[in-house]
Amino acid sequence: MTNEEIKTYITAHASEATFDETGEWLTILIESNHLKSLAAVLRGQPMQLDFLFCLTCVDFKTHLTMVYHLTSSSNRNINIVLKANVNSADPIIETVSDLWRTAEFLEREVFEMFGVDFLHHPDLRRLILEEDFKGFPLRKDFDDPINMIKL
Amino acid sequence: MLSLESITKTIQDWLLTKFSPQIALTLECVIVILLAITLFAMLGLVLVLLERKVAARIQIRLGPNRVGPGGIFQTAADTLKLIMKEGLTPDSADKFLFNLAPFVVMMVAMLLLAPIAFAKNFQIWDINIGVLYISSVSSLSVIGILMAGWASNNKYSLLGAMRSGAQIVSYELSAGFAVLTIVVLTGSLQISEIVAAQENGWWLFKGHIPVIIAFVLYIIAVTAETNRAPFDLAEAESELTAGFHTEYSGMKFALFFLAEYINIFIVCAIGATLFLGGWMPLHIGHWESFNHIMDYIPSSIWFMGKTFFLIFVIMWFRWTFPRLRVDQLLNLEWKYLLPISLFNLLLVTVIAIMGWYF
Amino acid sequence: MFLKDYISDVVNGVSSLLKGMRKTGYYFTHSKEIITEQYPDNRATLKLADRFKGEVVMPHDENNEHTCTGCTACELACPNGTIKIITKFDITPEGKKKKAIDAFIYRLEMCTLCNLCVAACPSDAIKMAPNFEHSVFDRSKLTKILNKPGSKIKEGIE
Amino acid sequence: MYTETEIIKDNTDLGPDGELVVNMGPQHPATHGVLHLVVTLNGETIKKIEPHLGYIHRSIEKMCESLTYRQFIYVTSRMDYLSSHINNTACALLVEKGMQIEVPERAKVVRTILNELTRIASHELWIGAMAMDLGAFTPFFYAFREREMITDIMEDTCGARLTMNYIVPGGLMYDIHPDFQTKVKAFVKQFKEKVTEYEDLVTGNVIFQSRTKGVGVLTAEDAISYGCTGPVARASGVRCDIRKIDPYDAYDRVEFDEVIETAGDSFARYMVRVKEMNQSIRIIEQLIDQIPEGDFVGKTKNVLKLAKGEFYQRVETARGELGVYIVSEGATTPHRIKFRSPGFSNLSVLDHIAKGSKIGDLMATMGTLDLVIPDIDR
Repeated sequence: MTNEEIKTYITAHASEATFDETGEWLTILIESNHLKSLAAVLRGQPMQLDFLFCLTCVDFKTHLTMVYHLTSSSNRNINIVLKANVNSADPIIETVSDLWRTAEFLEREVFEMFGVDFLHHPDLRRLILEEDFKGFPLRKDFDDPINMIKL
Repeated sequence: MLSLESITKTIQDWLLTKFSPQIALTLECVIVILLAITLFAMLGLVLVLLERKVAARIQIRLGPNRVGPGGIFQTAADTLKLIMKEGLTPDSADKFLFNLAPFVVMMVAMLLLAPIAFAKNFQIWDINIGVLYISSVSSLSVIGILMAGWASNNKYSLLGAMRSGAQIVSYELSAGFAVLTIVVLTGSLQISEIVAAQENGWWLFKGHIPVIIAFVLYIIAVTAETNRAPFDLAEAESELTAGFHTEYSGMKFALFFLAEYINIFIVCAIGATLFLGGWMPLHIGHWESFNHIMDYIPSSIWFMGKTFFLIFVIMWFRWTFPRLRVDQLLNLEWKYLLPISLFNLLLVTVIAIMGWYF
Repeated sequence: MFLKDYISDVVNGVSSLLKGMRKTGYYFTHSKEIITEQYPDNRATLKLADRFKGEVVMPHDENNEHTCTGCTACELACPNGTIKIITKFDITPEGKKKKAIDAFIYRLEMCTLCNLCVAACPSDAIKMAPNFEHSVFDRSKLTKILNKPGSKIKEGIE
Repeated sequence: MYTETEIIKDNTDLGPDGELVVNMGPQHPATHGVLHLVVTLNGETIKKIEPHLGYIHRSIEKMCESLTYRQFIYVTSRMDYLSSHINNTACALLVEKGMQIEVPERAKVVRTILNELTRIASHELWIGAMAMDLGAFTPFFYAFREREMITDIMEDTCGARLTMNYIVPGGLMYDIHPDFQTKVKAFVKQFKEKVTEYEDLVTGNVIFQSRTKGVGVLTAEDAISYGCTGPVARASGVRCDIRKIDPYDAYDRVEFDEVIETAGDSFARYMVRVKEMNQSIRIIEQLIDQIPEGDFVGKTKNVLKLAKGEFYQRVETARGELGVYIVSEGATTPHRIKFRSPGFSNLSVLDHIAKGSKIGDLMATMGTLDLVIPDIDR
């Protein structure tokens, strides 16, 4: 599948998706409330992007962006980056852990590091941080009182 | 020649000339107790050092080499350290049982010492049901371990104790059957008679293949019974941290540690007695001169040599094999060792009845 | 059939165990295979790799001169603030002011021995030394001043 | 936020259905570091495993946001410390890709050799630790004897034994040691002789086989769904070797096989790693005499700046696929950096494959997943 074919295929299923080809891989930008349906399309036939090899979040100060790196285990040359913006104040997005099981842990990590709330996540609890930890460490506005480099 | 036999005789005669028979008996008991305790302490020190040295050599290391020449005082130093350490008792433990358990384990090990013939006519108690006594008393050690595991109020300890219970109870069977083969061949339960029956050759050589099989089964079963690797499930370091003695420290831990090594010594001594002729020197058929030379080596050295050889074999096992899983351990016993030893016992009985052994 | 499998199971199992015992038995009887290095005893003969990154040192020549110009390239290159350079102004014989280092402060306890400072140094003033016995009783002793007292910069180094 | 089964404060507490809840770790002989597993047991049988992470979390991702593109590489050595060279390579490759830095051939070949040596060293350590988890103490020392030769080579060339920081954007920090080739050849020779010892002591051993065969079975579908990579996924028959899919450095010019097993159990994972060591030796043998002459580092600017955009680089570490994802705003430091660590995904599958097995099996499963805790926590 070439990028053009992928684009037409995705546009057919999710008309609001926009594309960005400046990077190494094809990047799809989608509204956060349409993310789940598009993810399901990508996961299913004929794309079969069954391997979510990276899930993370980026803080752009104005908003957070969820980034999903997808590939297919049968054809590792197809790599697609799926992005969805969520607002920083009240970040809510649908979970993808039912499509890719690995997302369960990765979303838990994003949940505690960025405070993104994943709807319908089976077990959304803190994985790394302590129970009483305040703040979201990987957000840009988080300032660690003990910073070895700044000391 | 100055042998252990003559020393004991001299002492006994001297005591009887000085005191009345009752007091002499009491004094003899005291001497024996003191000797037994000394032997225990010495064995503990020597065996732990031996184990560490054997492990080091197998693992291409040097082993203890700092305290004393070649590290021979290492275990003494360790013991000193353990004595000086505080013996902690966990808050939520059953304090009475917790403190009792190491002593139970230790006492069982001590009781087993009684019928062992260390040299010619050098035996604490030549009981006529010696073998039966050994197999019944040795199964008591599980009580101490279960006690320790339960009283610690620690989940790892409990798991370890449960494993140990299942293990010792099962392996007692095949150890018993292996011992029975010799009883069948000798026709006696008395240790001194079993040794005497091997004057013209050890049972291992006289008894054909069935006795060799019984010997192998015995070694496997007692390795399991003493909770040694590859059957060290009760303390399985990588699974249960330290198993039943997780909560023990200081001298109470040292007692468990000591008891483990004493138990190894005892089962190996019994193995040497039953299969390798105890204190009997190596005699080969009609090589009169060879047999004569062998007789010059004191019987106590023969006994100790055989025992330590078996101990070495058990240590060799430990540093070579991975640990079994708990269900595989029971599988091994119930599906392999037990049927084989039952069949083997039958075979030995046939051999004994037909008189096919040498 | 079952009996055959059973017996072959036992035989294979035992033979695999014996194989392992032969290997360990070989090492038990061959003491020349022992690889232990008795560290504090072999200190005299112990030779570390010449590139070993143990700590940052500043080599001084026989005239107590070093080549550090105090350009702070190493301070900038250091990822965790290990190096701090305090500069002063020397008066050269011609009466000009010249920048020189007053103290090259190196905090070993924060150093990750990444070699970035050495790579960044334009005048090869610092290098990594193969010293590894760094334990001291007081943490403050790990903060070192690398330029020796009274040392000065070598002629011709800008 | 925690439910009551998670952290059992009083040792006498039981789970909701009266199960035994055991805190395995953070100090436990078999978790190799500070992994904390809350294991719910029914007798000896495992009902549930919950990992609790963070005991060694240093927030490397946050730290890297304030480090320049030259500096951030040294931190990654401390992630998966057993494949620090490979981690460094990943970061260097990403910076090179982002700035279009030409890497000299010599550097590429040396990097490949060092990466493969690192892989062997990592697998050697793993084989020893894994045998130790299963109760065999001796293979550990035999494995370390060979590993010691590799660390000696590393010490000679890179100046460090574990956290090398030898690979920089553009090539290498300094040239290889003059003895490098002879020492590597000596290692290859000794390794080939001694690798049979593992066969005798571990692979062929009936106890080891019965402990690992059919234990912790991971199907190919689950391996993909859980994002497993590296030997864990390859043991389930998933082709995922980045060295084949997306060759970097000199991997496109060497011949080697991607080791695939299909059983998916602990023994298959073990076999994959043992065979992988032999493949690494094959790669080293092909390259060791072919190190081209020339520069060891390419021309780079003094201050490295990545263009605005996003960059992703993946490499195959000893544990699986390591991804480095950088969002750059055009400054000298990354805006956001994410390390996709193989251990994290491999750990997430533990509950799934160890459920229903015995405690002893957990050690085999955990051992063959080859978890390095700093890699999981980062």
